[in-house]
Amino acid sequence: MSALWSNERARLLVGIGAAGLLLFVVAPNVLSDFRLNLLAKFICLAMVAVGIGLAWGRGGMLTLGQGVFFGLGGYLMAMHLKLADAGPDGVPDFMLLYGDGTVPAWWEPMRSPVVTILAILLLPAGLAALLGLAVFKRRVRGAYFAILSQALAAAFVILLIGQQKVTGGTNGLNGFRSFFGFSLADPVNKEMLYYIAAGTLLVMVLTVRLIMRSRYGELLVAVRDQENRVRFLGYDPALVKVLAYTVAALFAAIGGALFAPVVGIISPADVGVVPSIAFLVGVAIGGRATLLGPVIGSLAVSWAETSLSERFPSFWTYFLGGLFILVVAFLPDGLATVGRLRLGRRSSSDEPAGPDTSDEPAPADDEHDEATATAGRTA
Amino acid sequence: MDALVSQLFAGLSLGSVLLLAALGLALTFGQMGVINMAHGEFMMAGAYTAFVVQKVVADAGVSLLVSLVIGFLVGGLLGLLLEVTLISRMYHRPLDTLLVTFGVALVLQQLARDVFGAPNVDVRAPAWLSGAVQVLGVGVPRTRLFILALAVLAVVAMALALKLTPLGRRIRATVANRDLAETAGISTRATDRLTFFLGSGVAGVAGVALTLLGSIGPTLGTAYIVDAFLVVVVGGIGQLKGAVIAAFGLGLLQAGIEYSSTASIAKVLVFVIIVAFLQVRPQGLVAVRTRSLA
Amino acid sequence: MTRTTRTTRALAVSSGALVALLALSACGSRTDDEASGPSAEGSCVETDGDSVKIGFLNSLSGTMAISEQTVRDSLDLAAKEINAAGGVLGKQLTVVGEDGQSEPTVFAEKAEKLIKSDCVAAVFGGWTSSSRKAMLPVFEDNDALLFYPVQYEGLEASPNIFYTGATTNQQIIPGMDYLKEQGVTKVFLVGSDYVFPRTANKEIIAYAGANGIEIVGEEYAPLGHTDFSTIVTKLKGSGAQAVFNTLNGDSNVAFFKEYKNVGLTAETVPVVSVSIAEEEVGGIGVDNIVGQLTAWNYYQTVESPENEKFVAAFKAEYGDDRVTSDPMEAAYTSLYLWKGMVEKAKSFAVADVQAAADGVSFDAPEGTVTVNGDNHHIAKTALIGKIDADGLIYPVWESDGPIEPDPFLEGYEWAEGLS
Amino acid sequence: MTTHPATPAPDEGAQVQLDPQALEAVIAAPGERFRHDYLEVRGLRVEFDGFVAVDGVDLTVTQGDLRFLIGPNGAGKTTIVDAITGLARCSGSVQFGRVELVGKPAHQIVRAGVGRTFQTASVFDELSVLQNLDIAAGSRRGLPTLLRRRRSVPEEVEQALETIGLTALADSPAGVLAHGQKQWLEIGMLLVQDAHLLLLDEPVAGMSHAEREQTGLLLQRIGEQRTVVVVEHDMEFLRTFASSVTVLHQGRVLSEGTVAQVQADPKVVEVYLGRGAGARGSATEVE
Repeated sequence: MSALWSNERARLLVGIGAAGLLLFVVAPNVLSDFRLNLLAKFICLAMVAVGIGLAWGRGGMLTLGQGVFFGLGGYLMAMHLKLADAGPDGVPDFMLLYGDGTVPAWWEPMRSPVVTILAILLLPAGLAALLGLAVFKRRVRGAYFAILSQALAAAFVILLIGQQKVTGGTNGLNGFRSFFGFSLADPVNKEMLYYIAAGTLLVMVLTVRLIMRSRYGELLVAVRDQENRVRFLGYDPALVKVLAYTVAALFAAIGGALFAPVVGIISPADVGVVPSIAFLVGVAIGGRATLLGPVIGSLAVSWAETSLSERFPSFWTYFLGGLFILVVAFLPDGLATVGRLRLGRRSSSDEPAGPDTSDEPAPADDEHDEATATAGRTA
Repeated sequence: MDALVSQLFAGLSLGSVLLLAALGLALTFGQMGVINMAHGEFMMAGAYTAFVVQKVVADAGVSLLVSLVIGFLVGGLLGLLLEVTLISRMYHRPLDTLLVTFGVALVLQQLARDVFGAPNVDVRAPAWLSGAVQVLGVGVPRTRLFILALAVLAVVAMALALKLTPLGRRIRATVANRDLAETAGISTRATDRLTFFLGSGVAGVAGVALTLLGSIGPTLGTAYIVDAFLVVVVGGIGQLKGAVIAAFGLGLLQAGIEYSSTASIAKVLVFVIIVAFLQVRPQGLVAVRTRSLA
Repeated sequence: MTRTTRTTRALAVSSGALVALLALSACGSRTDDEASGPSAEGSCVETDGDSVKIGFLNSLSGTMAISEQTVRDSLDLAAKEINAAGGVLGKQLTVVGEDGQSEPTVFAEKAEKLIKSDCVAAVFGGWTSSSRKAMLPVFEDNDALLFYPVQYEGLEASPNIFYTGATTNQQIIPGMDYLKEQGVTKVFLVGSDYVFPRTANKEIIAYAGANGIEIVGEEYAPLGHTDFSTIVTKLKGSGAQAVFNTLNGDSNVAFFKEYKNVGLTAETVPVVSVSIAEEEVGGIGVDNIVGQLTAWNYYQTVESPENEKFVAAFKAEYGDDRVTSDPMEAAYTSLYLWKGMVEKAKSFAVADVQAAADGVSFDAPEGTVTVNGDNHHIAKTALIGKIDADGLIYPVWESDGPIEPDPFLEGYEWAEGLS
Repeated sequence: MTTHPATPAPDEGAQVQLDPQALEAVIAAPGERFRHDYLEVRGLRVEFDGFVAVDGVDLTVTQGDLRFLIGPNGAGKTTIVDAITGLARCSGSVQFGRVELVGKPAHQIVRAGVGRTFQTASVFDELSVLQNLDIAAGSRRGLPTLLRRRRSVPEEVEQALETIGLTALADSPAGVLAHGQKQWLEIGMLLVQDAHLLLLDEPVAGMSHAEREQTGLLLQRIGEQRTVVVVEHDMEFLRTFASSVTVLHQGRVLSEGTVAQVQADPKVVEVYLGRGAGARGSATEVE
């Protein structure tokens, strides 16, 4: 036991060392400023993927609405950056152009960097916790949860676009000059932003590793595979799920918060239904339930999209769509698990748990209306 | 009064569009538990079918009627193809079908772009559908009435088919209890395929109908898919009745809020109301209480 | 042992973030440290050889590809023509094309790539306001040039952007002028819910207030909205004599079909649209929109030798069934304007081009256009057009000569306090 | 409808054995603890969309009793278990240890000492045997404990592993276990979960003869201290191990008593061998 433990620890240290070397030494030296900044953007997206890996891969919650939390984090950060650029008591440029030239009261707290960071860490996670409690307590799950989360993303975008005076509408928030006092035009600061993003991603991956290996991590998998069985062991599965969902939301929010200064814009186009699903693509291809699959998958897809789509826009869509279809259909554990020996039957999505009801009476053949005939077989 | 009546019609009309879009889903998602994100693209295929048919059949009226039939077949065959190649392997993984069919949707959209070009195309409405008729003192567009009628017809046809035909009985038996149906000599595989064919076919019909109202482009389906799923979820799984009530309910709600505020606010409010509603009734409007654990 | 392990690990994981933060404070430069201009390191544009690189950045995939592909086509045509005629300052143009994927962030990313990695002398492209807003800081920070070819909502003037499409006083206001001339006193506003329609309508309302026109309704539909029965019902009941339409994309199709179906026609209640050009007419269906009005600065039917040449060249290049439209023409013109600026400055350097820009003019297909050196927009003539049964748009009214660009509407009394 | 999936029974000579000695360690607690635990069901009624699955059932099972519920398909056996454990909505009264269970959420019913197994063995396939038991043992753990990894095997889990003879397979994924082993694992989970009322739904389905024997003995021993209700079709198993039997038919209690009393009841004979046998296709279940 102890040998295994130290062995595992050695592997962990080697892993951290290798990732650190790659992210902090190799990448900055090999890549140009432009490419490094691009990598920083991909890393921000990968943060969302890490959270999805936890919530979906380990927890079975297929969330099609992570864009909401990503967007909340991004917009909160962007609000601060806009206010900081405007100076004390200043009004952000777009409000002067499109609004009535005054800063709404709910923007004001974001003038403070401390409040902003707290808000980024607490608001989206808090919202996720509330939403999760409401939804999971009512045992809304599986497809219902997925569709609901998607509707949430759709509503969020319409709201953002419609409130142009305070959200910048379709243009979103952009044109940031500085990041907590550091000029964003300076390549050195952009590089530092990259380091922050890379460090944050590393911390997130390690956090997920801790979670996956904790008792809670085991419980989460149990809830994913047999939610009702867990309930009949005396746990409240809703609480188990809420925690993972909240962590995923937190990661997405942090990703969004760093995305805004790295890319220089956060707009509804980054947070809607389609980007929300796009977050899943890398996770699925990489391997949803593994530790590194989501990160590597997400980074790889982002990279491939940038380098392939400009040359073959049409081919790229077929390629990505095709790969996605094949992986999900025939390799549900993703490319990360290719070649790994699979033990036992794998039920990756949340099948109805618990008993099959074989002594339920067969419904009468045709007397009743459809009501009786259509029972059963729901997710 | 006029405003009330015309809004009532606007709501019913929107409801009938939602219903047409959701009806196929009520079958494939509701009865089979398959979350087909490519459903919208089957509608898109139906719409392009109308476009192609009109190239061949000059008369707009004839081509519309022909398109309804061919659109059904095109949608149905696409669905059948999808079922046989992918979905049949994934019945025990409903969430993965969602993702796979999303991938299929992406590919189909790109295919439409490459085949028909990115710009929208137009399908002419027949003369007998142009203009409005007076109903209760309000001008109602004939196209809207046509779609309302089509939606009602489709629902009635599907309900009757499920209830009266041997196929319908097989579908219901399979849905109710797969193993028992199997032992009773029903080929559940064939039944699955037929169900999927029917559901996707209805999507094709919906697509043809939509050419009367809006644009025909590669992304036509994406505008409807979220709403269509919400109709099925609100209506209650496996329930034609629920889907009908939900579609018209949501249509009236959207139109009502839109009239007194704006379309954007209406859309957001409707979403919020749906989320709140599902808090109260997670099983939807019309639910079958069973021991299943959904 | 357990304790120590955890501590070690915690240290290891947090060190990364810590190092990054420390490094940031150590060698980052504070904004207030120096007022240094961003282009400290200088541009990397190669002008020594016999060619010079320029960048075309348009969406070739995604929802905007429909429109932006046509702009790319006419840019390519202009580049080809210029090269055939000897290039710019004797140098052939090498085009680096990029796909903006209809996403603002991608536009920002690709713009940076074109400037920093490809070292292009100027970038041409962009369509949506959000793509332009996303690119603006990139061009300003790197002191590079963008030529933006689409009519937009105004209220912007960057030294690093040349706006070759119309600003509001060259399109929206002439549209209202026309309606006023026709004796219209009640106007209904319908638009997509985003920045252009909202800004345009704000200006229209101010204009209407000053010109005795009543705005009888103002409705916005979410982007991609496809059900217009409620909005059209409101419109019909409003007593409007004309409609000013700033709807975008697919929504136009649903709107006009609904419009026609409730029995409204161009004769009874005309619609002035500002986002429907020649290539959109086919998708909406000529039947549904014939006789309706548009406000632009160019139509394929403009009669001039320059336009005949442009249309002929375009059709020869891309096929007889293709049409030309305002944004395409503005893009085509933008490349020639840049050529004019460079040749006047005898330099490709950004500062030289900016300095030389004022007064550069070009006999464009739409008529003669002239660059305004103060706001980097161009003076152009406004044309109200009517959609004909052949799918083309024919001018029915034009402004008295080119209108000076006024993106902030400073020359209009009624517009005071708008921005 | 076939009730038993045709799962091959594990090899007869399998090394896996139940270990009654270890059981003693698990349930060594003084019998006092269970003294006042008895299940009292009154007027239980479950309705599915107009169909009455359970109609006014009364049931009393005391500590030390090993009660079997039998009846043809559709009699409502599993539904009763579902209702007691909060899975199916019901009306009436279910009390265990004088605590009313009806209306409580499932996880709280479990915390009141009620444990159950499912017809199709439902263990967490992807988790190891050890992890399965550890989760079962841990519903009262706080968040700080949950968020740490398991440093050692809890004592009751170790003993349960021995009891169900899976010590050697502790680190294998539960998914690879043979059918019978999964059933045992479920029973093990009930033990570590410290359930005072055990509701077992067809615990020996798919087991070999030897395994049934062992399981029966195990249940008998557990039943001495705790309240055990078994839903079972296997008549031979029932005859060997049941201390009392309740026969259900069409949602009602048809007969109740010892095995001999029930078998002699003409109503039971009628239901099982009369029209019921052919129509329901359950003749095989009666032997």
